[in-house]
Amino acid sequence: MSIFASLAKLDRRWIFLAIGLLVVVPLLTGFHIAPVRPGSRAQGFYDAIEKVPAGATVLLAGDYDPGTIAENYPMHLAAVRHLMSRNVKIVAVELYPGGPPLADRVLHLVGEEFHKREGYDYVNLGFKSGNEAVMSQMGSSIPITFPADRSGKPVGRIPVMKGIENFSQIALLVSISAGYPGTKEWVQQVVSRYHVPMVAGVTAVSAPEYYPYLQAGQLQGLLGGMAGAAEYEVLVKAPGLATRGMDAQSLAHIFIALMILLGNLAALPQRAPAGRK
Amino acid sequence: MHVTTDFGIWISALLTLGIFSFLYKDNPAYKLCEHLFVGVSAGYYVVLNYFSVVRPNLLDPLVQGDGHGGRDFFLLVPLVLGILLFSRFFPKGDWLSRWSIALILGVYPALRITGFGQGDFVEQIHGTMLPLWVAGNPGATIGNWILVVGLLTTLIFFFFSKEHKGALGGAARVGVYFLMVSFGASYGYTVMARISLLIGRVMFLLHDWLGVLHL
Amino acid sequence: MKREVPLIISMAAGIFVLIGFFVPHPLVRTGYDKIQQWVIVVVAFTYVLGMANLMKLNLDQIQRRAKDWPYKIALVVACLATMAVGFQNGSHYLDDGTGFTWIYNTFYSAMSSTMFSLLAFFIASAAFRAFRVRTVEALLLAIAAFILMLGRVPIGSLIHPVLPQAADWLMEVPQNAAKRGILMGAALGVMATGFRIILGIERTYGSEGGS
Amino acid sequence: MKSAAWVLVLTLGLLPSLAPAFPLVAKDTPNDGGARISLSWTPPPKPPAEWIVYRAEPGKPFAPVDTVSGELTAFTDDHAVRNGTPYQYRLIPLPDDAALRSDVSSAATAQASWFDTGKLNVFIVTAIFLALVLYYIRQAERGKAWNFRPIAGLTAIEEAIGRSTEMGKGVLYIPGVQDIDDIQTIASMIILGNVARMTAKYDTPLNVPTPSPAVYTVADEVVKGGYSDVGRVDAYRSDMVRYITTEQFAYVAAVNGIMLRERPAANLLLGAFFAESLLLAETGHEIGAIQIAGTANVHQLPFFVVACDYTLIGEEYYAASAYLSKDARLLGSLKASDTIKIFLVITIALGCLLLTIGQRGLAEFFATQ
Repeated sequence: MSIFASLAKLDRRWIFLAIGLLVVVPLLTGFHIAPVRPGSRAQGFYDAIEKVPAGATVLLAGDYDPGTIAENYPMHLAAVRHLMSRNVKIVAVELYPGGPPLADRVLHLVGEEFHKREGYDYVNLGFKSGNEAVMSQMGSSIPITFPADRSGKPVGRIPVMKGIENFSQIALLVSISAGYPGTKEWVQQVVSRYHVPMVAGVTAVSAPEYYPYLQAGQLQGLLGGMAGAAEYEVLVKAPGLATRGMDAQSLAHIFIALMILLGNLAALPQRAPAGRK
Repeated sequence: MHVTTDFGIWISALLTLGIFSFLYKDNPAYKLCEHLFVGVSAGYYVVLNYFSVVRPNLLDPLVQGDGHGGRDFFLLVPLVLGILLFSRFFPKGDWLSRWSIALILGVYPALRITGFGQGDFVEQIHGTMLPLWVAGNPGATIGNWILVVGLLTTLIFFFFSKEHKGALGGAARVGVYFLMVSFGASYGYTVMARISLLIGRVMFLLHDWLGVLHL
Repeated sequence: MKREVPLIISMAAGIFVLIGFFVPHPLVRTGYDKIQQWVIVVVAFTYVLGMANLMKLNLDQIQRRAKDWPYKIALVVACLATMAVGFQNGSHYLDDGTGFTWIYNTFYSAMSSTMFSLLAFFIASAAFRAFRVRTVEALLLAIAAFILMLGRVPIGSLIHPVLPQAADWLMEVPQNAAKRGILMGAALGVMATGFRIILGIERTYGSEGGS
Repeated sequence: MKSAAWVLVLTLGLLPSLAPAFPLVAKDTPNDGGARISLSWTPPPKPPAEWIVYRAEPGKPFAPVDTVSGELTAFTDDHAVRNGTPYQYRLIPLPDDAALRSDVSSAATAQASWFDTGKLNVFIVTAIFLALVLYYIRQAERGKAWNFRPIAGLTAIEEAIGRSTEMGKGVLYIPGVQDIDDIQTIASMIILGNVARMTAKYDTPLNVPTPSPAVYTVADEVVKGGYSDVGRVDAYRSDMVRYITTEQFAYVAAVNGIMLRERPAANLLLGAFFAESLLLAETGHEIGAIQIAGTANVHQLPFFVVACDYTLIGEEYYAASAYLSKDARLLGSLKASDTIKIFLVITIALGCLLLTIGQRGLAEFFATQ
């Protein structure tokens, strides 16, 4: 009882310290708990990209900014790696203002790895303001919506854009998304309307909202948060940042679960009979 | 251990720690970081929008044409509407900015009516129409039942024009249970998301800055 | 003029875009495309407006020596410096090695990712101090949260091999059902509101009542 | 390759088909803006590496328009197709093999459609719903009233204010962190008006920290209005509503500070909340206030449900503002949503039953892909 009572008065900065240590220590020590096992929705993401024939073009929407880099960047990187390894052409767009430099980084990094040439094998068309209006307008004309790539080069002079008129020439839409505008809007404005197959890699906060889309067949696959990214990294056989983070992630989850239990135990003594509903 | 000598990374690391200092308590370092962040992002948005939208989608086609000699003079419309937005800085011309806002207020609701109607409504009806008996697959049969019952009872919970009593009340009760399970799932996923973001930041500090972590 | 023109603009643009969804004929689609191209540009201007608003607000506060005014100076300087460097760099402003990219990486990226990582700490503390299982509803929520938290990370299969499967099933079936209910209800709300706005029967505080 | 194609162009119209060919179907591409013709075919058992698509308009010879992969079984021609001109098509294998040439298709004419029939289901559902919205708004304007079920969280507001009065403490009203153009914030202002009437009646201190100057202006007006509605303008004080800051975390820090200093007995968190929901609810829980929360931001609801005494969930939150405001537009929309939900429940149940007995028609009607 006295333990519980003193627990209830615990300064929350101790909890802050604990969670900080639980993240730092496993990363530093390389402490390993269990291997990552891919789930069915990550497998769906993987399979959809496997189905894209070499030489076809995918639209890669990188709708996130540094705020969620830890979740979205690893999946973005792994997806580009998967696409480039299969010699699929990539047209990248970003509807988050903070997105273009991140997409650039991913495309250049992996592009060098697979000896892909910017403009011939991939292009970053950059940012466009207007959210849903941009998506909807791309259905009419991608070159009119994006007259130039992110450094101002007209799309008419970019080889990879040759023949790309609208979504009819897009084999797959890969959405890496942190919120609005993102996966939900691509589904609403593009998937059902133009019949483009789509997969999404999203932050864990938003992932549960997309399950209805998966079940209805509007999405072929989904990566939810860093755990989803880790599963996908395992599938493409390139374990990276996300896989590396999973041990710390596991420990922190256990800690939070314990906190919920302890918090309720600590509250037991004060649990007055007049329990309000 | 190999601490970086990159000036930029040092600044990033100090800003990171400055923001983390909020955990101890609100303090000047945190406040400074917060204000710098707001200032930098506002400036960043302006530069980005100029080079990504205003120039390629407005000025170039208006001034240079589309490369085939044709200039799109219709683009004078958004140019004027864009400039009118700033009329709100002048008390007397304030009402003019409503013209620009009106365009936005017309287009987005329309895009959303069809977008939500198609993607979040009609297609979801289709997705929920499931066979209630899948021969030889009891798992799928049970799953389909739960999905259909869960959806219908959730909809009934959000039904307002009748008091939740009797059968309706029972169904709404079940709907609440489904809602709670879904909130639990969201809770779990939110925990996951927040922890991941911290892991990402710690990786930056340990790897990019201090060089003690090898990825 | 003050009331009617905005109403007409909203209604015309809204109806064109709405009809354009169903009618592929060029007579409708040409206007539909133009309107969308325009709105993309106008939205870009709102970012500039946002910056101008911010400047005005903060310069006022500096002038009045309002609370925390020295921080506002930092804000204003940061904003102006970022713009100066960006426009100085020209259309290759985002290339590797430019000053603008440096500002993005050093300031924008670092601070934006740190801001949200603070939440990891807060969520831990809230789990301890403000997650009370007092009702059946809260109990269900807690159980689902536990299964998901443990089942979605590698440690789950170590605790029990059924955990990851249970987490998957929970996501696919019961939570999916409720999320779809919410989704469809929200869709009705968005559609009704959108319709009222386009037809001008929604009073919007921002454009009329408020200012 | 180019010269080979030219030879073909010259000879195609002249040479009679020697081998049994396969049929090629050409049709106007449906549901588009015109200028496109769709081809489809059943390929021979062993298709060639590539097909050259040939096209002819009346009075002119066949000419190649495109080369496509041999595996394909369909192709859409959009190479300078003119609406209203009848075109004929033919597929020639590459490398050429007389046995693999297709028949000449019948003539097809491209035209622009006035209605995309693939969107018929969306059109019908949207039109029915929107008609219902208009109908019920009209009804509500004519004074028609419906009975709505009580919402527990809403009834609890009065109870919470009463308790604050008994304890001699104040009520803290937090309207979310979005600006006034957000519908959730507007709904929050409606509820605030009612809360102000109650605090005026009971003479309970009210505190409304706002996240933007615009919200501040509206909230202040609403509160003043509430106090004058019950004849207590004397009890209204100008510092009840305050503008804090637009910065998310700074706002939270300030509001948490208010909670810890002033220790209100009731916390009303009604509006659009994001990551700050858990921070606010945690502090409120800590000081032992009765907490009533409501938001349509689904991802934040779990944090409210576990830390608050009552939570208005999603649509309940909007419904609450409709109840309280008695606004015909809101009530009418609410009634329309309810009506369409009845249709929905029946349709889905029916669709499932039909599917179970093998009838796919109804389910397929709702397919958009």
